[in-house]
Amino acid sequence: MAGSILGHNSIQRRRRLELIVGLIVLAGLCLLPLVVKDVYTQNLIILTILYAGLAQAWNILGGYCGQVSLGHALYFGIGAYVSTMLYVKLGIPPTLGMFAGGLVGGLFALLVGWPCFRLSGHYYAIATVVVGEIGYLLFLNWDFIGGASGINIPFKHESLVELQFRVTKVPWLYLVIAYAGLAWIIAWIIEGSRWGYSWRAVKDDVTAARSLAVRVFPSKMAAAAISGCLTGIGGAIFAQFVGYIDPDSIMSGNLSILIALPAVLGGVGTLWGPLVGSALLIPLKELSSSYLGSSGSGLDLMIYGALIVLIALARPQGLISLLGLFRKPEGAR
Amino acid sequence: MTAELILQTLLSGLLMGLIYALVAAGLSLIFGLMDVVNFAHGELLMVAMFATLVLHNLLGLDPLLLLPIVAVLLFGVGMAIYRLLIARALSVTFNTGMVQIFVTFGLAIFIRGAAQFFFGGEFRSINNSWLANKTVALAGIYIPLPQLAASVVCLLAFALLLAISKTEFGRALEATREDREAVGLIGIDRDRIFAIGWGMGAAAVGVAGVMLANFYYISPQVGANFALIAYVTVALGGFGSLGGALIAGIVIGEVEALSALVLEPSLKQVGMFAIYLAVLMFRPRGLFGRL
Amino acid sequence: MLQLESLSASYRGLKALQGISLTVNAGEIVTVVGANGAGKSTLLKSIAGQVAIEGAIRFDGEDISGLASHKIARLGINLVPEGRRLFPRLTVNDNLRLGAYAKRGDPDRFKPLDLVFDLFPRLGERLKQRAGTLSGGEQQMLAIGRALMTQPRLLMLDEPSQGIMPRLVDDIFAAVVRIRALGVTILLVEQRLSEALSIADRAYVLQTGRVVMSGTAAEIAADESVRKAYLGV
Amino acid sequence: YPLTGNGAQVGLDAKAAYEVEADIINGTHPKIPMLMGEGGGLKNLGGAHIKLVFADSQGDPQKARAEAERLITQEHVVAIVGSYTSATAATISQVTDRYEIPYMSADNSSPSLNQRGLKWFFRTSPHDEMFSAAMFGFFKDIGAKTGKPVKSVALFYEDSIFGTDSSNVQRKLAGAAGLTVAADIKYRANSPSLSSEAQRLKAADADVILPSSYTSDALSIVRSMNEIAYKPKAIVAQAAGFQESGFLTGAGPLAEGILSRSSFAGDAIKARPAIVPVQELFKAKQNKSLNDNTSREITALQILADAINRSGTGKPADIRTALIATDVKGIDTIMPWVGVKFDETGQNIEGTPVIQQVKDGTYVTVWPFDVATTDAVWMK
Amino acid sequence: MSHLLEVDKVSKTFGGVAANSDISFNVHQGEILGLIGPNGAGKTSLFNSISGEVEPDSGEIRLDGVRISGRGPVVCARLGIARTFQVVRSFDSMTVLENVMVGAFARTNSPGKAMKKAESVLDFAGLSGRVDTPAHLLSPPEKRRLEVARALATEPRILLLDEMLTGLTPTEAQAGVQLIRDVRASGVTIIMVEHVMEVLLPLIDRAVVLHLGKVLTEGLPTEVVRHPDVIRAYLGDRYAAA
Ligand SMILES: Nc1ncnc2c1ncn2[C@@H]1O[C@H](COP(=O)(O)OP(=O)(O)OP(=O)(O)O)[C@@H](O)[C@H]1O
Ligand SMILES: Nc1ncnc2c1ncn2[C@@H]1O[C@H](COP(=O)(O)OP(=O)(O)OP(=O)(O)O)[C@@H](O)[C@H]1O
Ligand SMILES: [Mg+2]
Ligand SMILES: [Mg+2]
Repeated sequence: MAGSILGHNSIQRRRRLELIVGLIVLAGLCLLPLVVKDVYTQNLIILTILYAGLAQAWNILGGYCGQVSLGHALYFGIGAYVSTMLYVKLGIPPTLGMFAGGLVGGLFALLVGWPCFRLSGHYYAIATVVVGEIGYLLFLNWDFIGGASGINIPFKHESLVELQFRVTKVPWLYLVIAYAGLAWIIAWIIEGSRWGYSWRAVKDDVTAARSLAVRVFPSKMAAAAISGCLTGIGGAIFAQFVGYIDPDSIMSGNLSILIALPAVLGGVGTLWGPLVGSALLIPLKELSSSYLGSSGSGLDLMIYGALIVLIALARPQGLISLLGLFRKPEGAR
Repeated sequence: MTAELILQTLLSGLLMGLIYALVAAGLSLIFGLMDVVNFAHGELLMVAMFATLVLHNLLGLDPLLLLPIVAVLLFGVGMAIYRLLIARALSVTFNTGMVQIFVTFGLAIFIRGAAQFFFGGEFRSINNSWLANKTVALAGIYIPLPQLAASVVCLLAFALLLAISKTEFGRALEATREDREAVGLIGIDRDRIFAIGWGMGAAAVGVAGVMLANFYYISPQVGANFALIAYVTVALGGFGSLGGALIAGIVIGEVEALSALVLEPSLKQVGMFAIYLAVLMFRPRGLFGRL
Repeated sequence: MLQLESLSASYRGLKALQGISLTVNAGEIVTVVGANGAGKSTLLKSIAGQVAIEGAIRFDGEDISGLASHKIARLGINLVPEGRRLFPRLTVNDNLRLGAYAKRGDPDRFKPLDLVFDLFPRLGERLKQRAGTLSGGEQQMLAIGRALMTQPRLLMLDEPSQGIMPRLVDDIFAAVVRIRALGVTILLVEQRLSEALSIADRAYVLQTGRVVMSGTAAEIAADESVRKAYLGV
Repeated sequence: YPLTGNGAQVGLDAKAAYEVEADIINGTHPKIPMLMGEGGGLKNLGGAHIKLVFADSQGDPQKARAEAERLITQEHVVAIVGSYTSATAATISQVTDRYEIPYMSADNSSPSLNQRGLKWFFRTSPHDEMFSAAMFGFFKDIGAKTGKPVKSVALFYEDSIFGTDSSNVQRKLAGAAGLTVAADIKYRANSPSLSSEAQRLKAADADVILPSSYTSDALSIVRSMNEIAYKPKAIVAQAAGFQESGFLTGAGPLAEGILSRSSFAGDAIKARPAIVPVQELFKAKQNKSLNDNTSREITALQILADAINRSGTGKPADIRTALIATDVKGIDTIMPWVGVKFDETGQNIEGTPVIQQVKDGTYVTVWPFDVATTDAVWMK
Repeated sequence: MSHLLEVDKVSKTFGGVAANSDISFNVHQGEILGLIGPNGAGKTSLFNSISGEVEPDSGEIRLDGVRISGRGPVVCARLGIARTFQVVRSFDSMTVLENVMVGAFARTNSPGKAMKKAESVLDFAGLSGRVDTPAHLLSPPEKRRLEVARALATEPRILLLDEMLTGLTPTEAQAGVQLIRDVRASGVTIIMVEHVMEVLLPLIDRAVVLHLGKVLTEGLPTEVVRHPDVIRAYLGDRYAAA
């Protein structure tokens, strides 16, 4: 019976179910501001959802397409700088600027992909780290964009278009929900489309994929563009949210890993993995450093590190596998 | 720019390059020969440096004398890491590659936290060793002794590792990487082989740590300064090639030194990374990579 | 020599073997027959210690169930696995010599090389070639040669003729007979039933993880239902 | 403060410094001859105690911002003191302005911070322009005194906000003073090797090297210079790493003779009698002497506590009013400053730095000559 | 008679090893061509050239008179060449249906159409009961069927089968043979490599024998197996008598 409502075969059924659950989750998130009033928790939720979106963006390239990029901070930083520069220098509001940031981020992802997609395995991973690092160093030394001093986004006046809010966090909450929702829905659409199939095929077996007329390089480039673009938008939002950007905080290699980590621990190449991963990891990281970090003992790092190890070992298929509902068919790899 | 300046720069590039190679040697073994990305490599280096410091303060022995002790210690650490974590990471059937990456990444954070916990964030140095701050002059060129010693040790370490990789054990290690299941069928205990491999890799890092402690400061973060360069060195040399790592280390040291001389020094790493990327464009498997 | 008692094995809850009991006597060639997915490979892998099992495996009267695979190999049980599982980037020579790795310290450990080159002269000609670039048949020879280097007492072969050209198929069966003549006990899994049954002493028939029939090779070969089910006649 | 990461030690020391000062304000003990030195809490608030809440910025602006918000909304602090790196100060100062909470910057020295039109930002310590001005003032005086004037300088600074800000001011001042900039070297922070950089310094061989570095690179560069047997005529550091105890012990003999600007003169115990007892308390806690940073932190909290006391209510707005009205004399602090008095940007205009020199492993004050405890060893 | 596929003087060497040298033969529309020869004769290498996986060093391969060699696997697949692999390659993170959909997307952009196509092909290949099984859980013969289904989903004109019947019991091989016949009946031309003569000979219309990278002989299966060189190099003694 359920079958007839949801679709005639298992794939369609699963996809419709996912969409419905997605909408429910979205609705649930939208109600959050009614429940959570304190600014600190709101902050935490905003970050978590932002990272869910970023991790989803990473997941498109790293998860579905299997290109483990450890240089996503580059696209993040570029998105942040583009929108911030547009705003600070030209007065273009970040609501527009973030799309420009996304565009440039996507372009750079293509630029990086062009040479790097010829590399395989660890060579690719290290090359992305290096590209990210080069970007970081260049930005650090580029005086026009503030160099190491970064850019301060001054608070001018309350404005929705310019994403300036004095103390309230609620608009931010909705903005990141929209962002993560966008990333999620893009992933959902792609998962069921030709591209999604191409990517997963490329990830599993390039030779076989090619023999089935999957154009490997363009597929990877498409994944990179979408992933870079979404990451860039995320960077732009983050810049405006924090109100200050400098290469150290938004372009470092650590950030690249932090973008990838929720997707990997949550469940790589799955629709829900990034969300679940961020929901656990980001609050844990923030809370432990807030409450344990102030002793300066390194205890928070120990706990955080140990947890990553434990999750990776105990749940190699990702935390998502704990949630039976969206589990891939038994024993899927 | 005088000839002397250039010569001096080339020399420090060479010495530094050999140090990079020494740091990369262990990584090359673990990364290249066993195909495991070890993101905790820099942290192992840091552990070795702290071990040197602690033993130096405790026993009053010169770091050079501590070399075997730290090497053995790190050998044990490497074996333990393999047995406790990596063996498990390898046995998961599910996206093994990523699990490895993030297990070692988590381990790195953990070790860094632990170092902070036990030693605090203070920068420490060993000043009263035999070699500390000593320099000899040769025809107007200055050769710092600690770096010179490290370079010699580097060459020795590579010779030793190369010799080991040519032994039957070396081939067993390679075979185990090729097919972890199948080696059991011919009576090879893969966990033992890999544990020893990790031990050797970590011991090599231990040696690097001792030599570095002679002239570099020690702090919980110090590993990060060398780790990225070590990855680039191994990838530039090509996975699976020890000789490649040695040559790549020298290339990177020279490129760094020269670009610091002619470019803005803050951009010297860009020069070194750019060379790496350029090489990869023409040789996607590094200079001498087989994998 | 080898005795299995109600052996069961499963992959992630899927039972691949259920209550297998089977005996191999010293000096025999025993063959296991069955359709695809019947569990033949699983059976051999269980004995070699590569699959988690329940039940008992006795080798020379000693229980070896649960032992790590390299320990079982050191006892003299050896498997030439399905798909050969060579070390493709190592040379033919290294592949062979690694077969004797467990016997380090034994001065005679490379002695079986003579036997291997005698059985498969082709390998002797290709010592420096990387195993991965050998053709299918040569790889199969190398896999058997590598197993012989461990000086096995029980040699298990999983479909040694798969992907082998007709001319070599006979060579391989001939080699199996010769190896037995040297005192090695053999447990053989083959899809070329008639050939396998013609060299075997005894046979077991496996169906969906259970032994459904056993007897001398001649009896099995003559059985009407076997001929129908597996020989397509 | 960064309690983890490369700057961790700085954060840990700062924590101790604040705790010491809070104990002085709250506790009962013999009177220490300085402002708020009687103990017993805040008199005007019925002896209320100062309660410190620490938060770890990890040197990350985002984190600093979130923690500042947490402190304000969750812990209901009435003011924030901090935060070492300029990047974190940038976001914290935004938060405090939005929430209208006074922000007392203890040790950020970036001149741009107080020029952003922030209403709730206060800084007791001098900033880089004042510091660098002091250095060049010192050059003039010492040149006149010893007859060995400075003709050229070499800038050597890390590629961070601190390094670039500091060098920008120095470049400007050098130009104004008619000195040649013989080398202008921006280097990569935390490099494994600074030997090429040392060679460039050697090639330039300026009269004075002006480094702006944190501890790690301070150690690296003096060692690298030693390796190529380069003994610069003089090094005058923009404090930071050069003032850290990790540098002094790590560099050992190599640190000897290095000059550094400082806002603190630990040896000026005659001019500032409060130093001795405070020093003792700090030593008991952290097993090291007060330095440039920790002393500034103590003073920042002291001034803030005084303002809270004078506000009479402990409400942020009243504290701000009290801060604006602050006029403390140098003698009431442990600092060698003229005093503490904020201008309209929140900057203390009476924070006058000193120049110190390493002698036998510790810093002694050599300039201004009236607070100096010894003569400078100048260009041997 | 028109030739659907022409292999014209194709050569390929791998670092000194001449895997194929100067190979020429034609394939007719609608036939089942057997490609046989000793291990290492160059059969798989030739498949790689035809399917575009590798570019021949010299020579040309034409489909309907259009050159396809050297134009890459994607173009070849678009033009109607599909293949299976000697060592089975499946997309292990996907289900059977999803695997086949990858193939179906070669002809359509619509997920709905691709799914319908995949379902009908799976039905044809006898895998309709396994659509939701993850590919890596299939048994070897099922995996080979999956490869065939996936290849068929690209709507090929020529299907290259590399040892697709290997490792099957004779009875199972019969079922595979039936599938191949059905495929041919649906209008797809087939080239197949196989070492099991008992299965192969009755199935094929014609055989091309490779040896040491060259064409040794070609002709009807019954002729070919009597060729003394073929017996000497490939079949061995037991066919000598037959
Ligand atoms: N690694 C594995 N994971 C999950 N299931 C497996 C695995 N290997 C085998 N199986 C399943 O176990 C059962 C027995 O497989 P096995 O390989 O032992 O059969 P077999 O008789 O050797 O078949 P074949 O003739 O194809 O080699 C099959 O249903 C198969 O699908
Ligand atoms: N990539 C390669 N590098 C080096 N040699 C190769 C390569 N590919 C194939 N060869 C060699 O080319 C020859 C032909 O190989 P091919 O795989 O085409 O044989 P085949 O006829 O398919 O054999 P089989 O029946 O055993 O599968 C072999 O000698 C093989 O070693
Ligand atoms: Mg089998
Ligand atoms: Mg082949």
